[in-house]
Amino acid sequence: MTGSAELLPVLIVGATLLSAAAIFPLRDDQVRLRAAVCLAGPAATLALVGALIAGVRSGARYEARFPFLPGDDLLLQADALSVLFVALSSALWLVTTVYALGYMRHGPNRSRFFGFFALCVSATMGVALAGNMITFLVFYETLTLATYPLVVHKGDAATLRAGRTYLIYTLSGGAMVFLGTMLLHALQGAGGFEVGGLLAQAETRPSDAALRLLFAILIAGVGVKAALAPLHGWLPLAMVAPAPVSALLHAVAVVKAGAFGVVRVVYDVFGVTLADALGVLPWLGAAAAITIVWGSVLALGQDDLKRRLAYSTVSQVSYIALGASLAHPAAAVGAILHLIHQGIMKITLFFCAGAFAEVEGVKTVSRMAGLGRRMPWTMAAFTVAALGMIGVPPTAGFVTKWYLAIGALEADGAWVVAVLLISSGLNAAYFLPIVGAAWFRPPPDDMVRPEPPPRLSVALMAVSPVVTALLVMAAALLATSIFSPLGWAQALALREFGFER
Amino acid sequence: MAAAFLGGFIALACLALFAAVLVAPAAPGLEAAVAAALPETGVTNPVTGVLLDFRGYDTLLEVAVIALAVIGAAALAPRETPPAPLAGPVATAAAAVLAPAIVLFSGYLLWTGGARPGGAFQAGALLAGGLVLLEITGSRPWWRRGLSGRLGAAAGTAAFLIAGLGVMAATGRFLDYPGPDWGYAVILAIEAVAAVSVAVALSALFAAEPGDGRPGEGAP
Amino acid sequence: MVSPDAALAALFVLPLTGALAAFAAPRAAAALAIGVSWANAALVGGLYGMVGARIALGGHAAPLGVALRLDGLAWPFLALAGALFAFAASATAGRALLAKPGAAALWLTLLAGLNALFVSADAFNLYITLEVVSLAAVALTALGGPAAGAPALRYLFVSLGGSIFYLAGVAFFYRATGALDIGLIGAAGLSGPALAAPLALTTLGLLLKAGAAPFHFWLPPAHAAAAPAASALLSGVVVKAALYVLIRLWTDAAPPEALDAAAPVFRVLGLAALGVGALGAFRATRLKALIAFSTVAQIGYAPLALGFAAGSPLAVQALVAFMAAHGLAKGAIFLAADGLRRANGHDALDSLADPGSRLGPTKGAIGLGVVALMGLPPSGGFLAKWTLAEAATAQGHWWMAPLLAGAAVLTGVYMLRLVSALVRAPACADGDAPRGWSALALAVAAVALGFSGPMLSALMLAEAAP
Amino acid sequence: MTDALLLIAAPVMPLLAAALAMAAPRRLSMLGLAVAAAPALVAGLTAGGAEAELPGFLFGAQLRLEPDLAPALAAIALVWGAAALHGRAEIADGPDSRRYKACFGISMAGQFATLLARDMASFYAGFAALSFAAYGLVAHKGTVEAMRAGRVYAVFVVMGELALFTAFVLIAAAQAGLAPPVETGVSAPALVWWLLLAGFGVKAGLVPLHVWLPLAHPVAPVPASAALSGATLKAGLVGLLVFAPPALAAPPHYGEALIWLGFIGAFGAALLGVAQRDPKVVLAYSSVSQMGLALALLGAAAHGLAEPAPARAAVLLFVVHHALAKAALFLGVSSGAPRMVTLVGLGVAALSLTGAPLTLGYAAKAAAGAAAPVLGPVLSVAAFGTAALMARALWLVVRQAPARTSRIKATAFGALVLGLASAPLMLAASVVPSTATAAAAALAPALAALALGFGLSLLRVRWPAPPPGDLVVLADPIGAALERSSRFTGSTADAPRSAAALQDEAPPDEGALWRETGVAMAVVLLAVALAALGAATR
Repeated sequence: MTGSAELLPVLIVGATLLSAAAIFPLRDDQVRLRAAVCLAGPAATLALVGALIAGVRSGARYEARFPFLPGDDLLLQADALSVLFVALSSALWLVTTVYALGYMRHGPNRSRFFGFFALCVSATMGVALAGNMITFLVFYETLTLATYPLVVHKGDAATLRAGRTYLIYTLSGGAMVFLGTMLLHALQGAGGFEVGGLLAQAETRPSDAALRLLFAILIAGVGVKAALAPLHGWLPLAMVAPAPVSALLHAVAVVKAGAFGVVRVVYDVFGVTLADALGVLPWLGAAAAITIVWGSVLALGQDDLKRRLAYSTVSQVSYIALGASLAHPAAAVGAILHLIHQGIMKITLFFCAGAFAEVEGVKTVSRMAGLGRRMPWTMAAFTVAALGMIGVPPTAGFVTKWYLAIGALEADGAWVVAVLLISSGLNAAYFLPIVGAAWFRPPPDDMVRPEPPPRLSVALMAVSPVVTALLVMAAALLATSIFSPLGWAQALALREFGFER
Repeated sequence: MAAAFLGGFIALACLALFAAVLVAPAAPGLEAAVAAALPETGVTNPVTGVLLDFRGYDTLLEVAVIALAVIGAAALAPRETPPAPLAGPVATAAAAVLAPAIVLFSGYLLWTGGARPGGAFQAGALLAGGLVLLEITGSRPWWRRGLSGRLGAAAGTAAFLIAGLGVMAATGRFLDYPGPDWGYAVILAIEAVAAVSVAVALSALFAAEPGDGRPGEGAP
Repeated sequence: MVSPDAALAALFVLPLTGALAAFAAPRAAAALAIGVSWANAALVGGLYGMVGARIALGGHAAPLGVALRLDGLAWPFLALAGALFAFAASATAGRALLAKPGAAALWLTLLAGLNALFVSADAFNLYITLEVVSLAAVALTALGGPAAGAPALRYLFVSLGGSIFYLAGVAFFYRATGALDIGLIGAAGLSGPALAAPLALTTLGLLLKAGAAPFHFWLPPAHAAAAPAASALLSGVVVKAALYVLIRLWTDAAPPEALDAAAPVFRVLGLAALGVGALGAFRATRLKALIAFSTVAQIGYAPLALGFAAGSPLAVQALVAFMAAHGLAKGAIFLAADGLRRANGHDALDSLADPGSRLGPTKGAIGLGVVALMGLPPSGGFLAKWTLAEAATAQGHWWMAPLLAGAAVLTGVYMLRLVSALVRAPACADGDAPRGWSALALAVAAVALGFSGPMLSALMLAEAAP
Repeated sequence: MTDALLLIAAPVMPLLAAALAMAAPRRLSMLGLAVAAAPALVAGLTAGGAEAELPGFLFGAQLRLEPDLAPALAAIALVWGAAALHGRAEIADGPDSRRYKACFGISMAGQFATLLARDMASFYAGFAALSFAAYGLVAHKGTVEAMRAGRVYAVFVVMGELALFTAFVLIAAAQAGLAPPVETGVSAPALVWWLLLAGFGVKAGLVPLHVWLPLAHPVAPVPASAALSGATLKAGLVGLLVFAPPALAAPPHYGEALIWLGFIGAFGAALLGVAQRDPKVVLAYSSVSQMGLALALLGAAAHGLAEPAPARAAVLLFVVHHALAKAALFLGVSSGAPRMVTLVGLGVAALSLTGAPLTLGYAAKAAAGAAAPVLGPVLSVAAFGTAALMARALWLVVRQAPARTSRIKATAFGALVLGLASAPLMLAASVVPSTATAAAAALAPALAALALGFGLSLLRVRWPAPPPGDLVVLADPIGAALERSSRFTGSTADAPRSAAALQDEAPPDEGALWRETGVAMAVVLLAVALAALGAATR
């Protein structure tokens, strides 16, 4: 142990674990104490992440290694990519906690809920900080397990069915990652994620067939969480979870871990050059493109708001895979950016959906008319995020799509632009009518409003989406400033991935 | 049904194996080695030497198995019910005559075990026969009654353990008897206690009954 | 510094003395059993530093006397038994069992037998320890209540039958080599029928005693009927005793070529167990039956791993990890299942509740236990699967990797019924239930075992060294 | 320095005013929106050639007010300001007014940004803000018609945005930078031109992308219509000028297509417009017609029939003229001034649109004719159409019940009319016809239209209107099917009140005959034919 260089990644994962451990034993009626503990965790984590960012920016290298399996270590390290994801997770964790404190104001098992919530973030942090495939696998599976109790939190029959589907999908995905990790281990021995690709640095290159198989297995494994069609079936079902969980699932934890995995596999396990040479990237791109369009088409027909958002996630997350498959720096910037941008946009949408359901009892698109007048702030946040999803400037979604499109054109992938256009059009088709109806139509006559929640709850549920919506705007408005993810993404594309522009 | 087929198959396979092994050459046993090491033990009967010294540990565990049987029986059949006495002059007279003889002869077996075939197990078994005889005639000796009866069943193991630990004080190793003279004395002492203990245990097992078919239900 | 002689002897002297004392003083028996169980756990912990020790009992060296040795293979099993006994004794289920007359003495005798078995280096001595273990286990099973009588009796017969086969095998070994010490038997370099016959007999007997498929018929009824704490021990460590002897014989008494030749049989046996156990678990409607069938499946990993262990310490290491992970996890789950049953008065999966919301640790124990059973990282089960997959692929058996990966999903699917029953369990207003901290501790240990890879490697190295 | 601040303040002030309006619900905040147009107006009048840079904004925003764009900015700022002022009286207080003000402010900011932005990202951001926020102006009333118009508008906006996005990305990829092509001189691929045409064409009312226009203008509140027609349409023209500039070589057939589409718009809209009976629809068609002329001029430049520089100048002059005139006309529909004052103001605006001497319109048409001589006859013919439309619109305004007087509305209307009337003073000579023939030719359409209108009114001819939105009617079944399929967005519970039922003083004449429409169309066609004959024989 040599001081903070090893300590910091461990501390970050540890802080999240510790807060989970502190929450679990609390009784359900210890509301204030739990709120304090729930907020202290993210706050402490954010501080640590801040230190990490400062360190990484100044060129420090963080690495903590523990012996784990025969011949392979558990390795936590902070490179620029992980820092990006860690920052996203910790920031959104805080916001979501605030929201969840307003949302989960009654019902049993709240300590369990918040405990697993923190555990879920721990696993995400671990996925982000994983320095090799084994470590990735460990946290990837932990994430599956930590999320399950959240998905089935309500515990009714429908929820349990959805949870079952979720588990079977994700466990199978985990099995594929296990297999891929095993195969990687057999082909390459112990080794961490490397700039330019772990496999690309092998002295003796394994056969192309083996490498292609490995790629297929690993992508299938992470593709389950990333909801790459046809492995996306669980995601729309998982929206039975409480809104904060959906928000976290779709924006940060599960889906994003999968997408992050895709990025890791393409860039740091294979390396763009090798993956390109193997000819596997077009297949990934095609899968992502199909997912993007198919998810959007399905979203069109959904009346349940959260289900519509879920299909939208299916579609949007695949932008990341699409960008990663293009083997071009600008597209890589787009992919990495979307990791962040999709997160803040989708979390806003789910926050809003939850608030609509809790405050006004509105759960379906067909009953959203007139919501703008009654919940202007929340609806404004929803509007901003929806425009972001479509890619309207000045929102985060525009920046992503811009870089993806530029990258696609420069990589001679004009068809990708077509996919982006179709997707954007469909996004508009399933978001704009909602926005229009909410702001400009009168509410339905047979509106039955539930008992209004306490004011504090309503306030907490409104503050979170507004904050994230501002982030959505800021990510674009301040795109070139030092605070924006764009700078990181560009630096990553240039430095980490070995591109020269 | 499947189990029956399986069992038949296994039996046939075993027969084949036995045949195969029995035609294979046998290695020389350990008789020579035992004979060479026997003087260290203080006994002259090689069987006793093996049982009480060379493989005394095995014997300790075997005595423990017997105690275990009693413990198990006590757990499952908390009350011992003496069988209905065989009332009658023949039985009573036979018991009166035979019991002292049995005690005497088992004492002889125990003593002679040091040099010739005999020893604690044989003596204990014989003594148990005498005890059973007494039980079925309705006279249970005091040391077969109540707690002491149970403790008696455990006494053999206890004695073995005490002896093993006792010699450890001298030699530093469990069950390592210090020299031929002491060794002989210790072995004899263990054998004596073990014989009584085995006898008590066996007779206790004879009397144990899972009375109402609800083992262990007597517990609070 | 305690001498190895004293320390190793203490492994059976301590619990045996405790057993006698418990038998003699029924009033203090339960407390005694708990105390001795913990003392034993501490003792085993202390023995870690003595791994590699070998003593000749009574000062008589191998061919003549009985040798004990504490090697890298024995210690994990000792530790497993130590942990299980200590936590199970402290758990509510354990205390309930120990309160029954005679139970404490049986408990400690079982511990003594297991400890003696794990350190024994002598084939005949192993037979005696197996007997001690079997008889104590049968008696503990029978304590489970009226319904346990028949399963216990069947268990007794199977166990005795297995012992006979084993003893016959040992006799043949002695006939062929003139030795009972396993190392000496191995050094004799047997081959042909003289090797095959005793190996086949002992293996048959041990598989019977372990309840490995296709000899598993007796196991689910016995484990389901026994008192929960007894089930925890039976499933957690008693079946492992027979498997441990199996490993011993095949790795120490038989040359690698023999294991190599028998490997396909072991693999088939292992796969059959996985399938049969999963099938039974899918059909089970009662909690304990589900868990018991999952034991049948999990035991299958032992022959499976043995099928790759020829000349591969890695596979042996995997085997050890499997046994330890399953033992801890299954112990935790059985103890937790008792908590659920006590809280609800029944253990029907579809109508469990959570009286007074006191079942948090119990649920946690089951959750973590399931994780370890499924072999998800970072649990001990994962370590085992990874190690086995690595050993198998190193030998060119690529199919093992997807198989093991798939088995995790399969386990997950049938265990999911249990987990979702827990999630669904509504909190009742009031009621009482044991807190289940012991179960949780065991489950945490099962998960933490995943980080024991380096330690296990070191132990295996110590074992490989002369 | 202050100029740079002015440039930044131009788009920022409306945004701040919008935010203020969200917070302060009173009418006062609408005044804030009017004031927020001031920096843009001042910049337009004084800061031509100024530059500003916002390095941290988007991909690094570059603002620059081209000197020749400055008058356009001033005019458009005046339009927004007047519309905001008018709205203070027109838009009732309430939660809906907040929404209106927010949309209004964002649209305004977006428009100013499109005029000032010199990098594609900022331009696109401004354009998108304008397009999407303007939905709130179109759909403000929330009636069935308004929602339908909004829906049509939104569909076109999204398609236009996608086309523009693609075009911009293609440009950026081709030249590896975000500056407009005119500054780099890099000629983009042909596809880019067509995409730009489609994207900006939506906004500029290019046939056949104009259909949203006649639907949107009548249902929007009066000041919103004024802003939409007077200002937002110009964003499309300016966009084409900046990104598909005449100075660059256009791909084959681009110029021809633009010319023909422009002509069809210029004449077709006139034909359809005169038959309408809502003055705002008539004015909307007039806008389509006028925009058609401007687009045809751009097409001529692209086709090599006009010099780039004069063409650009002419288009920009046209922008100024049409912005002021059309906004004044729209506000005149509900001017709040006394009836006679209103009529005089409307007359000035209408005359200007027909290109009567001494008006800004004359100067614009003259500049266009000078830049592209081949367009001369067309312009003359089109003037008749315009005149007919103006006559029809004025007639309809006269017939409708006078609006309640409102000093605020009157001030807004007056400001626009004054602006329109005073602008020629700055241009001095160019508004005066050089010859008597020219003067007569310029006056002829107005006189002819007056005569025609007078005649028709004497004959008491009434004609039924073809449905506003013409082509979109063809798409209605598709739209209905779509709506059925995604029925969720509608509040089926209660249908909003029909705007037609509330607005139309005269009940719709459902039993009327196409005969009358046919007469009207024949008359207009005859006038056009005569003018064309005259122009050809000259």
